[in-house]
Amino acid sequence: MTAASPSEIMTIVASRLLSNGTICFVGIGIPSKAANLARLTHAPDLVLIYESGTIGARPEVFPLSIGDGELATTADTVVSTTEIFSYWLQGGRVAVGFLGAAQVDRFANLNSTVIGNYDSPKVRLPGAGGAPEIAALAAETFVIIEHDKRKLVEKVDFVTSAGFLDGGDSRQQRGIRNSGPSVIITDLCCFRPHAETKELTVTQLHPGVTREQVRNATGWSVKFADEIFETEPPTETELDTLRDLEHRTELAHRGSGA
Amino acid sequence: MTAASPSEIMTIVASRLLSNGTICFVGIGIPSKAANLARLTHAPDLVLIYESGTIGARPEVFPLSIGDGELATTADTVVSTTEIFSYWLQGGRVAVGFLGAAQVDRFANLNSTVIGNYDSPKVRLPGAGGAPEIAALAAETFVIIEHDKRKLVEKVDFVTSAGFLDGGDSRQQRGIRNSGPSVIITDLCCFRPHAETKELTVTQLHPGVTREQVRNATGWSVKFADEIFETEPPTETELDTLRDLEHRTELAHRGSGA
Amino acid sequence: MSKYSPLADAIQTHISDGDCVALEGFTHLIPFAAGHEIIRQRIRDLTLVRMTPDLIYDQIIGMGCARKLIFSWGGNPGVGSLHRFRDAVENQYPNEIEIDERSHAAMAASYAAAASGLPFGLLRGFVGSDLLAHNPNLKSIDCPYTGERLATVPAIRPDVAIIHAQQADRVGNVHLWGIVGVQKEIALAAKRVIVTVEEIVDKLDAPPNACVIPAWVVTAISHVPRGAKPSYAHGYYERDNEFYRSWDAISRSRDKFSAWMNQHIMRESFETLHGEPML
Amino acid sequence: MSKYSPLADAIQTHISDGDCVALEGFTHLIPFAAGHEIIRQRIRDLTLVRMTPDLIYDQIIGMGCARKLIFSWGGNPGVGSLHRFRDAVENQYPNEIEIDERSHAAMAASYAAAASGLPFGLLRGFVGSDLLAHNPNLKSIDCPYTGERLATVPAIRPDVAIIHAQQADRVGNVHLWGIVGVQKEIALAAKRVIVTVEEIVDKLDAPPNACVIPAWVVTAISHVPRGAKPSYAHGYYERDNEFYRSWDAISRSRDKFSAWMNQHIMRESFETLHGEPML
Repeated sequence: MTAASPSEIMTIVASRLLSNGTICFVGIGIPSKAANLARLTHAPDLVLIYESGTIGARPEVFPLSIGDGELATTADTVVSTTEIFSYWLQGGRVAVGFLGAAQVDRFANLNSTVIGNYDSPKVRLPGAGGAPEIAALAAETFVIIEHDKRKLVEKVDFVTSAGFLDGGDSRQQRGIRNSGPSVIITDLCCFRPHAETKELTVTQLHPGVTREQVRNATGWSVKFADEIFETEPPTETELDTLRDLEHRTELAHRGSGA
Repeated sequence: MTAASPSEIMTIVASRLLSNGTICFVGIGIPSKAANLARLTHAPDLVLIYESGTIGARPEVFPLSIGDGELATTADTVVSTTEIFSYWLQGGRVAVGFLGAAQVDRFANLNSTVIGNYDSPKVRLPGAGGAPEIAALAAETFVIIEHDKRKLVEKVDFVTSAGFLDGGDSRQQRGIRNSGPSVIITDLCCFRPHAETKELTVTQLHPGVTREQVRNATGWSVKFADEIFETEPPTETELDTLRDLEHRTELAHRGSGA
Repeated sequence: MSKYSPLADAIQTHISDGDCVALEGFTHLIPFAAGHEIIRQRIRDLTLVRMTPDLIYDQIIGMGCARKLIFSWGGNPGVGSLHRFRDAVENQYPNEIEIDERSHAAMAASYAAAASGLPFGLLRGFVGSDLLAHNPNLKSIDCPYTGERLATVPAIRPDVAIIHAQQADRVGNVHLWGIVGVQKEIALAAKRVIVTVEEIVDKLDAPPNACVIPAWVVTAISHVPRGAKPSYAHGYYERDNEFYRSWDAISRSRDKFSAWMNQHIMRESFETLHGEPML
Repeated sequence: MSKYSPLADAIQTHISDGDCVALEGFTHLIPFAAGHEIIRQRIRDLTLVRMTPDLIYDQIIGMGCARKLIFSWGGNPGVGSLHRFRDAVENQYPNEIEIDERSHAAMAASYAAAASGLPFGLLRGFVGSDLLAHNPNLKSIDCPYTGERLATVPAIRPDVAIIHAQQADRVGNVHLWGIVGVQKEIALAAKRVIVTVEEIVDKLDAPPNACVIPAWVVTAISHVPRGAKPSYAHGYYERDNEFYRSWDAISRSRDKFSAWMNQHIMRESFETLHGEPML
């Protein structure tokens, strides 16, 4: 078996953070990959909720879209999109919101709206989707993002979903009641918010990754926690399961276009 | 065939007011009888909505309760009670709200809450149920009530559901947007609100009923319209269909307790 | 991780004196067996919540378990009054009962608000009704867009919701169908949820958009066949309309009511009356 | 009383230049065929509404039919950007497009409010988000009970909603299942409703609590098998993920997009591309 790629490590590390039985509201893409990997390894009773209304989905392959038929077929129940946001997310049923973004900043604010100015953007991104409310209403959120200077920035161009805003207690001051982002997982490391300043601080490095690498790939003058953990390397089971899933997904999505 | 009883005439007259294709929100009891009679005679495409969430119910027997299984089994669809009030009634989908009450007054206000004082009532009645919103949100309402001095009163002890309040434009002044009660059907006659004062005025007498009878059975000094129509006697079809229904209902409800 | 337990245990563990409890069911699937267990356990000072309090609430109130009722229509459907409820309101017998009275639309909005994690529900409600003057909980706000005045009701978040359903699987995922009323809403509005079910199945064969309540929302579940009798369970048994009619005479007199309750609910089991025994 | 008509007639009769139109579908049952008909009829100045504008909105925008978009997520799911949408926002090509941007929860609340006859929806939404500063439609109110500040969104009441469903009966009662998104809400929110369906059946065999839209809510209905291609219809055909992927390259260049649209939508029929012809 070839060694795990940085992207595979990121997915595997993220999956480990989801404990069995957790109710998890999953964004599409890598969050969905990580959540399903967790479900197929150490957390068989992880409950996956997608904003398309599928509760308890158990897809056999990664969905390409958040509303793939695979999600509905394998779910315990499928409710309207209205209901998923009102009764389930806003109703306080979700323990972990699992999000991606185009940019994350030093205080864990997320941008998925525009690069540049809102009224005349350099790049118009898809937009908020469910993220602002997932970020504000799940008990806590995990964020997963590729480690890149243009993605991990000092200040996001647009706060789509509030992290710790300007740091300190500014999130609480604005009336947001949940605890917010508890971890940012990248392909190099994990950040966690500093207990008081809420600045994202490196707490964990993936195997073989140096502080220098992290510094060079981060858009702010990055701080490291006093104690840094080294990520356990992927187990064979984790890597096998992930690659199997990727392979099945590849075949399934290639086939369905006929 | 024996002649129609006053109560049968009341039901039949009420049924005639429902034209085919109308979307009708039906209260239990005589409103439900009248609506189903209409459906089985001249208005086969009458759409019956019950507050239990059944849309397009076509019961073979009169339901005893508003949530009888018969309603669900024969309906086009069954939605939650939350949805029936929000999307269907409040959403403006209902043309006719069909209500009963314990008391109706001179300005068509309905009482189904208490006889006497609210805080120490002589008789505690079941209460509002869906009536206040049916009365305010169906495009118009029909009210059916037995003609009795204690039921047709000068002023209701408690306004459960607003009719024309103090008459004139007081209903509009309070911000109620629909047109309100358009007819009160009793076992003696029909009242309609006067165009300006909104006082309930007799516009129609059932076969053989005298003005004197109406005066004696009404709790206020009752006015008669310039032109009074005489109710067409029940046709054989109407009476047959109604009695058939009553008979089937009797058998069905006796049977189900086994 | 089984959440199954005998009904008596579920009631004893999760309901205490003074709790706010909703046994919901819109004519259909009314959790009678659970209500009887509350009475047998002589739980006291309950705040009872329900859109359509009917016979089971008449019994709970008549047996002196309730101190307050939040409701919108309290009657014996198609028959008439609830005499024990009336006796409590009109004569404070067996005890005074406080009431918080709303309309159906307002109750539904209160439940939906709680299920949605909102402090209040918004509706076009009870304009011109005297309910407004008698219930300080009914308020209004101005629309920030049109300036229209709209009605508001506070969310209702009971300590315990009890519902009866047709089926559950072995994990405790619950499936109900037919007239589903506000059961999903009350289950999601409450802090704890007790479910009784007609049947336990290996696998719920629920249609994709059915009314399913996932096991992880349920606090405790009990297998109680005929647990909704004398109301009905769509697909299992019909409504016992005769019993509803006979209740009028039973409940009209205090003595007759007491005797009936002692015989059928307190001493013997209700099931002698309504068919096969509960498990 | 049949409401059935050919799709082209339904679009021509019920949609005019300048209308506010919502073609809804959360990945599933997206009414592509109806969108293509809008393009072929060169309807202009539309206000487009949708939670998840995807390829069909990219096409409508790219062909110059839209002047405004109310939305919450505009992308090619699992693939990336909508290049025609981006070109309109970033470069005003083929024309300037005004945007009213909300979150999913806010859009859903806007639809539900309109379906419920309310002027606004209430939610715990977008606190701390810059969306608030850029969209004057997003406001807030104080809870009359707790004093908490809550978010509000104005109701969205489109002139026309278009949805695709699996089945309808001959009268026009519509049944959809699987991921039903906000289709019932938008159908009830809009002034007029156009439905396209996969199949006409003699009798809907819908479960009791299924997502059914009664015929009397529907303005016009058209039988359009494969009318959701390249999205999918649960139980009929799968999502054409390959097409979604290939759209990225087609839509990236203005010329390539124009050529493709002319060939597949304007001149030939889309169905040559996606299988059996429409009826």
